[in-house]
Amino acid sequence: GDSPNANKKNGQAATVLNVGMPNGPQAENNNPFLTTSAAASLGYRWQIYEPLMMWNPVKPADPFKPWLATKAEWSPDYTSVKVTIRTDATWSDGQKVTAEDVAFTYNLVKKYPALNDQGVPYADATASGNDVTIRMESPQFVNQQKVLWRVPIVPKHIWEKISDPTTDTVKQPVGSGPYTLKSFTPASMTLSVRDKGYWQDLPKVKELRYTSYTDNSAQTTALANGESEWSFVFIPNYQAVFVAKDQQHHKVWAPAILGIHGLYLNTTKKPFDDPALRRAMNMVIDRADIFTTAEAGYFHPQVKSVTGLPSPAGDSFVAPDFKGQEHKVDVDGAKALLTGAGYKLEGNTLKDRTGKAVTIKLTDPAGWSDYQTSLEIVKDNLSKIGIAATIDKANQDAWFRNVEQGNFEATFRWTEGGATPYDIYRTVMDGRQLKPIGTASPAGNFGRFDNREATDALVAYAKATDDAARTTAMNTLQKIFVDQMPMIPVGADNIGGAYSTKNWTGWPDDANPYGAMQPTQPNAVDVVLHLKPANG
Amino acid sequence: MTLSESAAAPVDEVVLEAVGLTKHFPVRRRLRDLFSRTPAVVHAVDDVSFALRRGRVTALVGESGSGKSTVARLLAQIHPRTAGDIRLHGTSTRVRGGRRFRSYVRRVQLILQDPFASLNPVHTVRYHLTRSLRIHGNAGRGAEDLEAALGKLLTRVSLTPPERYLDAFPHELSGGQRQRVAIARALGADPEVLLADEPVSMLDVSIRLGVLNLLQDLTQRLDIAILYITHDIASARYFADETIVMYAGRMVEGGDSETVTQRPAHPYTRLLTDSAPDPERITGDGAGAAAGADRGQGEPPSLIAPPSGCRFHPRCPHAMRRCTTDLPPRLDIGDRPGHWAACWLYDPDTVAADAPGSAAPDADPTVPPPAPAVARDDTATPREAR
Amino acid sequence: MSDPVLEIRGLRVDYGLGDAAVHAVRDVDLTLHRGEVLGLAGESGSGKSTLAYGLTRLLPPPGVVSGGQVVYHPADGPPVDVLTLSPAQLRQFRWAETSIVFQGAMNSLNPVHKVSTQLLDVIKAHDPTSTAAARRDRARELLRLVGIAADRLDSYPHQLSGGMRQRVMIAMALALEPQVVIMDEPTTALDVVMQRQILGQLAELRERLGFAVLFITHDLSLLVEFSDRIAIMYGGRIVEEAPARQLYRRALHPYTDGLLHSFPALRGPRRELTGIPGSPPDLRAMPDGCAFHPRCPKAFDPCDTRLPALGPPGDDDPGRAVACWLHPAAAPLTR
Amino acid sequence: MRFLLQRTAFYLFTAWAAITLNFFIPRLVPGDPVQALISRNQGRISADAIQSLRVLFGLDSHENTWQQYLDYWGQLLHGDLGLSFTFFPTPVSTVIGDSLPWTVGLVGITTIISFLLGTALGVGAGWRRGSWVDGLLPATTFLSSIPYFWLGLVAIAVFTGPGSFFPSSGGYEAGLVPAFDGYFIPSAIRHSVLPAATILVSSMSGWILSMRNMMVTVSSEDYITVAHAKGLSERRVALSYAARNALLPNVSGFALSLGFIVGGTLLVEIVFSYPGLGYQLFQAVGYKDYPLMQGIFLIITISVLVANLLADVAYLLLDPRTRKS
Amino acid sequence: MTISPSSIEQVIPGQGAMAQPSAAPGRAKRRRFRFVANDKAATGLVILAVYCLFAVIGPWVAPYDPDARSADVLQAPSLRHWFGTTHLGQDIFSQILVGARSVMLVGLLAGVLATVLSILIGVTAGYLGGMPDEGLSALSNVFLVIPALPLIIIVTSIVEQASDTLVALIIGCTSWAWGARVLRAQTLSLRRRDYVEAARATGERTWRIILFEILPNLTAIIASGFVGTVIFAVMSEITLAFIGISSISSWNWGTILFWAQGQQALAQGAWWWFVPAGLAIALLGTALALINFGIDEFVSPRLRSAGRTRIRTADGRTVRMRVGFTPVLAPASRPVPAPREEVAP
Ligand SMILES: Nc1ncnc2c1ncn2[C@@H]1O[C@H](COP(=O)(O)OP(=O)(O)OP(=O)(O)O)[C@@H](O)[C@H]1O
Ligand SMILES: Nc1ncnc2c1ncn2[C@@H]1O[C@H](COP(=O)(O)OP(=O)(O)OP(=O)(O)O)[C@@H](O)[C@H]1O
Ligand SMILES: [Mg+2]
Ligand SMILES: [Mg+2]
Ligand code: NI
Repeated sequence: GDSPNANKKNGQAATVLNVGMPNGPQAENNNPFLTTSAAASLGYRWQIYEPLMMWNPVKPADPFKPWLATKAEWSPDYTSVKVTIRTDATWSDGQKVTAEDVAFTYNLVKKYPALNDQGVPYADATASGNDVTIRMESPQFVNQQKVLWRVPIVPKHIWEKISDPTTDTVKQPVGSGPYTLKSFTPASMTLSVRDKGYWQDLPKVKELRYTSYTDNSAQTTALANGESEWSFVFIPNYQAVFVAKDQQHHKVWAPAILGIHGLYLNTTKKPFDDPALRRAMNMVIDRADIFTTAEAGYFHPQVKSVTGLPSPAGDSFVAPDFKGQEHKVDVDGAKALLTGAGYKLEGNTLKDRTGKAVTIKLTDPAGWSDYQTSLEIVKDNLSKIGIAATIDKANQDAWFRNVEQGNFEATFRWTEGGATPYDIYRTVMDGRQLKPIGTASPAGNFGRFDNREATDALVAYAKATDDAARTTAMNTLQKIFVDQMPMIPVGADNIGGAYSTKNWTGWPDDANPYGAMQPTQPNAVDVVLHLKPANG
Repeated sequence: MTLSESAAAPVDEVVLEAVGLTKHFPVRRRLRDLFSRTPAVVHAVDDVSFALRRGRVTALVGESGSGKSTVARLLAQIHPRTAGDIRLHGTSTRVRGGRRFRSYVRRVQLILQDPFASLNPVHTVRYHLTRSLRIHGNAGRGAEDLEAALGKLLTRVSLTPPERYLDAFPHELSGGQRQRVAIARALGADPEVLLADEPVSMLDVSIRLGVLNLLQDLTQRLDIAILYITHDIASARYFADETIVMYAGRMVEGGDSETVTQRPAHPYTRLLTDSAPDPERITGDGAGAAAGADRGQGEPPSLIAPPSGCRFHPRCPHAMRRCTTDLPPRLDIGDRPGHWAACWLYDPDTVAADAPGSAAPDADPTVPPPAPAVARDDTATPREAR
Repeated sequence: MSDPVLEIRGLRVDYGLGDAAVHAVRDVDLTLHRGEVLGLAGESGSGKSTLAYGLTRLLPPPGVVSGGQVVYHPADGPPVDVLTLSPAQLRQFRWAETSIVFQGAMNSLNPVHKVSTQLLDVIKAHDPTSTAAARRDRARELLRLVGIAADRLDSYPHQLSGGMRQRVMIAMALALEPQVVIMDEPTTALDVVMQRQILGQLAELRERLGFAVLFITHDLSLLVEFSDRIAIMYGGRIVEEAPARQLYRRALHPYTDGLLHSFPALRGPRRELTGIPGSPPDLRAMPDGCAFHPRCPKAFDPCDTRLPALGPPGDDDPGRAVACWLHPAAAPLTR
Repeated sequence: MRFLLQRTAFYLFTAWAAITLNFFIPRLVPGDPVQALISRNQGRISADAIQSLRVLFGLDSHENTWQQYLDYWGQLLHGDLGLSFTFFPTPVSTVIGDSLPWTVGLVGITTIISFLLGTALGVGAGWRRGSWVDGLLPATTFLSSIPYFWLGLVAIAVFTGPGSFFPSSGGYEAGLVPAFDGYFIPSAIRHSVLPAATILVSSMSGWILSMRNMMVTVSSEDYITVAHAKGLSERRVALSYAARNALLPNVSGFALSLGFIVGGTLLVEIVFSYPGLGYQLFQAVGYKDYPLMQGIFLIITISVLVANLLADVAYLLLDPRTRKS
Repeated sequence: MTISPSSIEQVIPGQGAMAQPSAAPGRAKRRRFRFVANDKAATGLVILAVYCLFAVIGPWVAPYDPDARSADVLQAPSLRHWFGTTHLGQDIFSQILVGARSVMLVGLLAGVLATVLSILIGVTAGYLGGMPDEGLSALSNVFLVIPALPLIIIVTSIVEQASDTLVALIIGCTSWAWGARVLRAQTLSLRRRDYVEAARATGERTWRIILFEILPNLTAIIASGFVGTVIFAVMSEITLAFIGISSISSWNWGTILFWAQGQQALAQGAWWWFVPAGLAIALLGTALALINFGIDEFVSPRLRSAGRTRIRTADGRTVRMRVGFTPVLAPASRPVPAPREEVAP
């Protein structure tokens, strides 16, 4: 009969792409603005709804690629942007995409803070002809991508009828993207390609099948046996577990983005208020070991630069002073540095200037195994300079609270990520976020790093109206970071994925890093558009 | 330990007295009872009065469920009474728990019906007896005092040598031995009154005899007042000075044991004595049994809604109209002093007004009504052969 | 005396095997005649129940029948040894030929089935061809026989009083009109009035149906009144056997004598009660010779070494047998 | 009748107390759903999103707990369980509705099978002591001492893999749409075999044991001897007399285990990535999804209570002694 | 005794032995510990003792520091590493040895706590009756209704630093309800026992009655309840660690399994990573279950298989001892007599 599964078998490999995510069963919710929706969680919202411009997180300094908008012009102080909407795009119900729709979308986000998941302070958006002017309350140089790349454009004629867009689950999404939703079950969603009306060439992939596996190991297994062809998941020992299963086709690409992971030190706790000690610690921490052992050699790409900026995404931002300076493990150097600073290494114990043995408590949630492994390694490394470390496997909620309130000695944590290193440094050094110990500072500066110069540089960078001022501020930030080492950078966030070239080729890779590869990023639609049948 | 062997009080002094003792157990209410005014109760014991005297054994007989155990428990004050009074040496007592309860139970001790159940299987004989001595302050001062007191207690109940039994667990004792331990425990309190609830019903004839002899010996040596509850009417004849018969929660007859057993006045007592197995009555082929069966038809009455008037009237072959309506008072029989029965047959006016048996369930003319106040042929010789 | 219906010869019943075995019944010879009531009395633990269960092979583990014969003489057909029957044959034999009434009626009736179910399934098991209606009629009739209204058929056991339950068991025992009914202390839990009612009914039914009864109790006074013959057990053996009246008048075995002097009589002159001194023997370590000799007031020379055999007493009493050196039998046994 | 009324009152009270606890316990958990969501994404949600999420979940309004409690009851009485945080704005009832059938289907059926099979084997073992069924006991004891999840892991390691009949995870083949058709049903069954076997293996021995012990106890009851004495067939004695009575104490155990279906199998569902309610509860706890937690607790509470009530009724039906006229 | 009357409660030790008064009271004391002689109980106790021993000395006898990394990454069992190594080169055997302490501590502590609570609540409710009973029963029912494991997960996540002791306390405090219910039911039946009434009639105080008359008779139930809770507590602790909820810093078997799962030991083929821990748990569970059987069989004579269940009869047949068909050992030695001639109708 007309069972919904009847066509299951005739989905040929050459027309279907199987995407997987380890996110557990989903509820039917295709609201593109809600982080909690299945569409956002699995990423298919970007196959249905499109942003104005395409930005490449792998090469953050590259110019934006036109998408629904053909061009975007920022005001010099970056408080408003004028975008020109392409005229050949249509919604999947056949209506034309207009500037009205775009203005409506931004006003919608402005009106409902709950939909403003990027937290951009929009003022308003007005359409005139094919142009839309979007105004913001403050300069948004560092948030350009949040404005242009992160907002899915929705059709006004449908959304204006939705009474409460924050609780609407948008059962039948209508977007400008190449795909429409065909079926939904808690574990799998099928998207099929539009037959007409898309503004560029239709993708070769006729059907996208998203599967939400319940956990990492299920997802890994699916990847290994070819059930999943594209995913983003942590695979321990990925060479053996995934790649070796099909050497020829199974690939992992994990480019870094401008967001890092590292060891935050509480700069108010003695003796860690001493930059010399922090620098010495930095010198002995074996980032490469953490990269290979804890992150399976790919997941959090090693941060090599002393500035904490990952490569290649951060390369263009590195100050001339630090260009090419890579972090190396240097135990002797660290010891020398410490001795110079008045520390004594007695046997296996480091004594600070007051003669107290230096000990440190490393904290991270019990269940986060890569962090826990990292801490094990850090503990090992620190013992080389006589610092006795203990590892505290904390309760996740308590850890969150304690880190925000500054109740920790050292902890592994991430920074915010963005289009520029601003977000990294802001998370670590922003004096505007400085709160007394015991008061939460959710947005950053967990280590209570108190440095006016750094704060000023951050403000200057975000507000600057010319590149020179920005470069100066950036260089200052890097210098302070390297001198003071308020956080010891270890690895970067990656925005890649695991994939198979068995049926589809054309994936982004080091040779052609045209975009982020996570299936949940806006770039996903770009990736799919790049794919070609392997044997065709 | 000082058992009151040398007490100056005269034998036959009333120690414990029940006056109009009544116990109603509330029954679980059902939905429909919610709408009825009167709450349903089990009339377990109604208006029971008797006295226990020093050095005397009073037997309480009656069929199963007639309220004998309940009377004992009321007297021991384990159950609160619904109405009536309990007088210890003439003073009314009502104790609930605490110190006053303990001082009461020191004087009035209860031996429970079942020797297999009334000793805690996890404790030794020593524990049971020590507790009883300790609670009532009879344990003396040191360990030797206690040991001596224990030995004396066990010797008193003929469990000799005491060492052999002191550290035994109940399951290692025979039924008779257990029963004696239970009695020893009661004696440990140095009581004036012993309430013995069917102390022998579960035992073998030969063991049974031993226990009964022991009890009798106690009354004689220690001048204890004993309430002996049983439904073996023959043993009441042998071991009790006085016998009281209960039926469905009420006393129906009382008097000297020999008289009550040999010349029962109340139709129920007669049914009881006739039913009791008696080898002296060998008639062969169970004909006697058949005769008894004729009279004993019918089931015991419901105690929730007991029959009006005399509770026995639905089963009584001599029932008269008055029996169905009026509660019979105690009527003296007159053959022996103190022999009474609660039966209208012994009220000449009633008998004159209505033929006995006229209101009987299956009026059987062949059964002759008992002639009131006329002695039977067999001669009773009370209290001689022991 | 009529012919035997059940002959027990040299029956031995043990609990356990090998050295640890408790010999609860030892070489018992007993004959039950057609239509008679044979009383079996004795102290607690003397093996009465064991004998009853042993001869129907209903002993629970670790009981085993370690020897002897139980010969049943059907009304028609050749005699059979019950102990050699196969389980299937045994099932056929049971209840149809020999039924049992156990001590506690509450425990003998399955609490979750109606009285009718339990009555009917025994009829059905032995007469599968009968119609349901016929079976039901029979069940009604049976209940009426023991004086219970037929409308009680659909009651559950707990809805009946103790006496009624016991009567239901008797009705059930008679359902297939067996030749032999074994009753193990059927009335101990009941009060005397009820006991008499039931025994009266039983006597009547026996008159009408003519089955033989093996009646077990330790209440001698009851037996004397109710049975034709009485056998007395002590320490796993029959120590005396005699017609009821004769036994009561004159006990030959000192143990029987002790028993008779242990219970008070309701009527007649007050007798002296002497009781039996000492305590029952340990079945694991039975004294040599006559098991009763340590407690026997009249024990003399051979008693503690040689076992007296059950045989006719030396004097002229017919139909009696006793195992006591005071009354040496024709052929004394030594084991 | 009165008995039932009394039980019902008792259950209502228990339900009230349990639901109240269900309301308060999640609220005692530190941390809030927004943070949980962020920690799940380890930085992939920016700190700027915190406010938008707080607004979204309605956590910015400051009602006191008492007011929330009253609101909660108000909602409950309207059959409204609120909106899940994790799947915002999907109603909790929808989330539960999606996963409940899986749990009930897998665990419910398995529990019943386990009970039936275990009881049957227990009857055999208890009735014929020393036979092969009895010999099975030590092995089943060992199996039942193994943690569920570990057994599941081993089963996955041993039985699944490329080309194996048994899939290692999920409730059905990815890409299928739940429907009663020839594609979905076999797939669902195939996916349930391994988890079901795991539950079966580790839960059955409990039933075998308790049933066996009850059979042994009941076998020595007088009425069994009487049944034998009556010459009934072995089958009838074993089933209608012994097993029927031995079953009674197990009934309430069974009812209770039915009630625990939802709460007790979280681990199996986690290990086998089975899309059931236990897994949802686990997630809800992790994400501080109070509404979902409360909803699932409510389901568990109700199912335990209903199962108990059923057990009471079953007892009433099975055991005439409790059926006071 | 013959067919044992069903009224004898199986929980009362020695209650069934009324038939034969025994001559030697000296045997009495030994009876209480006789269950140790039971094969199952003995096996269980030995295993348990070994576990307890390792709980105490584990950290000292462990060949390696369980945290210490080494170059032998993810190695299969070998002579150097009996149970193999983890992805960090840690010795799994050492982890198991060191982890035993936490497991045993939590198990025993939680068992004790839950048992004490269940006794307090169950016995009090059962003995006092009336309103206190209603209240306490309702309380235990509520705790029964709330699913234990999720509750434990939630409560554990409330506290920041859940030490072993705290986890044990939490497990203990949430898992007493079932025991309380069983104890209450049993106390209800004991309360009406004659010996309790007798103690009251002797003048014992209430607390003494509960403590010395009732409790000793509940020993068996309490013991098996204790064993059951210990199993449950161990499983819960391990589960908590396995799903990464608890924040215990020390090793336990659940932590090992957590790492194995987190590193997808299965997918990597590192079976040695999770097999030993699982077997250790299963063995502990089995040991406790065996002890439980031992107690059960000790207490209920009916469960005690009386020696052999199969015996050989004299004519060579093998018969099983079973209810309803008593085996006959000797074959009929004498022939069945022929029917007598003079049978009269
Ligand atoms: N606690 C109670 N609650 C309700 N009814 C009770 C209670 N105790 C006794 N009864 C009822 O009171 C009546 C008298 O009981 P009691 O035990 O006093 O009789 P008895 O004469 O001792 O009987 P027996 O000879 O069988 O021991 C019975 O109908 C019994 O059911
Ligand atoms: N399972 C058993 N194991 C060992 N000995 C047993 C067992 N069952 C019964 N006995 C012993 O067998 C003997 C005979 O018991 P039986 O029940 O036949 O005695 P009885 O004469 O019926 O006693 P009662 O009058 O008390 O019913 C007793 O001494 C008893 O101790
Ligand atoms: Mg009584
Ligand atoms: Mg017997
Ligand atoms: Ni990460």
